[in-house]
Amino acid sequence: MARVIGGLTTSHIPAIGNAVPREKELVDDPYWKPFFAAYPPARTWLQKVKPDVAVVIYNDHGLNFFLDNLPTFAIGAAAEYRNSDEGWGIPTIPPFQGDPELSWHIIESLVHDEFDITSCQEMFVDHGFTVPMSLFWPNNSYGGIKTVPVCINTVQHPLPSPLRCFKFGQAIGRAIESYPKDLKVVVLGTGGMSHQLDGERAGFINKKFDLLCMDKIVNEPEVLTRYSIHELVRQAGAQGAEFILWLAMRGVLHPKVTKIHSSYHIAVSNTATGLLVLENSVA
Amino acid sequence: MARVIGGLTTSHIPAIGNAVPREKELVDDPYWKPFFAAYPPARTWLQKVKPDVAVVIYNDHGLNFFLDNLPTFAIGAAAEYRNSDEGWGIPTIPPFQGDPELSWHIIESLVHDEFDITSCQEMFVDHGFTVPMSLFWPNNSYGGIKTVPVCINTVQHPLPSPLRCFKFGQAIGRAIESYPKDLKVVVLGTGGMSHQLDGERAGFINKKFDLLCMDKIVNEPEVLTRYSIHELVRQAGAQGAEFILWLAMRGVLHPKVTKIHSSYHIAVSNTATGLLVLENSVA
Amino acid sequence: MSVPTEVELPIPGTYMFDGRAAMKGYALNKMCYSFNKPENRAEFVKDEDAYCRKYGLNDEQRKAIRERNVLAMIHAGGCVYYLAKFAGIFGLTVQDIGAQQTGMTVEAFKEMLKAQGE
Amino acid sequence: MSVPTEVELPIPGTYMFDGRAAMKGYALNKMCYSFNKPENRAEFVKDEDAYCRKYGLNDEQRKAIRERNVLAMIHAGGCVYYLAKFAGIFGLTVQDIGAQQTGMTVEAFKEMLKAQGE
Ligand SMILES: [Fe+3]
Ligand SMILES: [Fe+3]
Repeated sequence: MARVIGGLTTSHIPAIGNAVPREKELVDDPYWKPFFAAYPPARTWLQKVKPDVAVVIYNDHGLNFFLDNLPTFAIGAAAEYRNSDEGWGIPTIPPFQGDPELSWHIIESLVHDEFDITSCQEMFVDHGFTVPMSLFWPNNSYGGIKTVPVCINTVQHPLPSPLRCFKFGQAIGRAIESYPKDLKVVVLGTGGMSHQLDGERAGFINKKFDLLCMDKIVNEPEVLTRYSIHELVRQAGAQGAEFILWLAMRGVLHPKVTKIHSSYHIAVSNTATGLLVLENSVA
Repeated sequence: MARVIGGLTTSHIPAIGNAVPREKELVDDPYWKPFFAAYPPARTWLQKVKPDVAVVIYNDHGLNFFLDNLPTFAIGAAAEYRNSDEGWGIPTIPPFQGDPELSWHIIESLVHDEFDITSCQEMFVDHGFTVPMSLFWPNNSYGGIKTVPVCINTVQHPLPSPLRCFKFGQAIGRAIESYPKDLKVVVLGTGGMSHQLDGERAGFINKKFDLLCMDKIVNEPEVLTRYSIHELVRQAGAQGAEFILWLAMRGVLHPKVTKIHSSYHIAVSNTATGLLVLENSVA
Repeated sequence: MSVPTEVELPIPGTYMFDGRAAMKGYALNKMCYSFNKPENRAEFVKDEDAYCRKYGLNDEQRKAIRERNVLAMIHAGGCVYYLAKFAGIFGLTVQDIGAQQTGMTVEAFKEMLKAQGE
Repeated sequence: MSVPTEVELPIPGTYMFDGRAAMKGYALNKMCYSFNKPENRAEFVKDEDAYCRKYGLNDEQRKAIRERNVLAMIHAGGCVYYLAKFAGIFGLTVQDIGAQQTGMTVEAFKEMLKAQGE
């Protein structure tokens, strides 16, 4: 049977995407050093556990989905995923391998569990997906990893609640662990932490709330699922609502996990960045 | 507050769409007579109750949605909806008026109630939507009626279960009846009854099962929500699974309803046709 | 599936268009979906080979299209909702394709439909 | 809403891109979404007026675009995820538009961000 071995979180902002190819040179840059210095332990863990599949829970920022057909929960079911120009000439990187069979297993299980999924047999993945993959598998070394993109709406309200996203993650976890192939799966929750791009409150960051989130998500995630979206926006900023992606990731994991590594840093571009490596307890 | 005054069901097959403009001449045709003769009582009821809005629960047959972005539950939120060529030069008819404010109220309420909606601010409606509107408002006299298209996936398995569709309807009912404007709303459930277009079983019709459905849906719909999709396909044919649209319609209505009119006929084109007019009991 | 469902016995003569079929038939269904637009239907009619190549149909799908064989299209992953748009190009109705798939004449197929009402 | 939620007090300086905003801003957001394609960005740069007309922007939206005024775009129904693609045409980063919206210099805005880490 497939096993979820752990989960990772990371910010995914485009500024990081631009920096990633220059990591070797930027690792000593005062601005970037505290950011990049946090990643080697996560990569070491990945090299140790050797996952076969990454389920990537992210949000699309207006590349693949528009308001004419905007899903709450969308799951990719393609053999391959590509990135594309997002409006500012983002470079294209090698394609990501899909696992359509696993995708369909997850979609079937979720619809059975009363989640109303949008399935995508062709889709572009944006920086919400690609930046984390490039960060965890440096120099685009993700070629051997199959991926399942899971996209949650954070563009247009109503967003799904923190509780619904957590339950969604739990259902994905059940789906994966009932898949008959012997696969090791990691789950990525991307985006966050507190940040806000628009309005007179642009630039808002809430360190206290972020640290609470990073602490509670480890073994008391239910505390965080009690927030409404409105309260989450108040505490974490308009785009900090991306934290629902972390909660979905956490739902996929077992009730008790071990924190292998964490890091928090203010600021890269307009955002507080948070990195977590959580390992599933053996069942 | 808005009130759901009742619900209607009807088949929606393209053959009917072709016949509708020629109704006057076909009403005496031996093939069409039993079909068209059933509709005047439904129209009389509509003229009596004078609805302001029609919530139309239908399925898209590959006009607006493709497999690259295929939602389970999609709700229109546009000011206007148009039909379009569906591949065989279907004539375009006057546009349908939307009610985006009501649409958004419904979408917000549904997401709050843990339904994972796809919202569509621009969409084409196909024969699943247009044929029923033309049947109930002859000569395209639907100009004064605002509409909310609600599209359920019947194209690709997994389809949402009969039970999930019924609950979805119940949640739509709660949403409508919490809308602060004083509107009279009818709900249409389109498609069905038993039919099958593909495979060696093409042409399959199951009168006994259809009559059971038409009977039980009035005041014992929970009996029908116990079917799995697989069993529904077995009993009603591959496209007879469109009956989930009727169950969603029924969910919108109150627990007890009065049957005003019903009719069942075999066959138009490849399908058994079923017409129902159900009136909500006053709360 | 997280909760096992009932044993799903096959339904004779019936094909579920599910993920397995959808993966297999993607190119074919995408081509048929394109027939929503009259200009695409015209382009297909003008040069069927070129149009099928453009959508990357495999040999099985190409053969089924060439032979207007609906059952073969379904075996190749076709979904009837999209295939109906292909059939429309040739003016074929759902009764024509029903007759083809059941090996009946169209008249016999219509009689069979009607007889189910008795 | 079928179940009443908590009273949602406004969050100062923060705009929820919800149905109300989305209805208002559809044309503007659709235009900005089109900027995913380089050829559309080029077409916009070549004749801004014609491009805005093509997407049916209203006067308020047209003015906000003309003045590169992000807050005005948001008031006109713009969603920042799409607007970012507009800003990209002029090489503006999220820090540039953050500074613009808060009335700071870009340097001061960056300092403010950093200071929240102390
Ligand atoms: Fe983001
Ligand atoms: Fe249909």
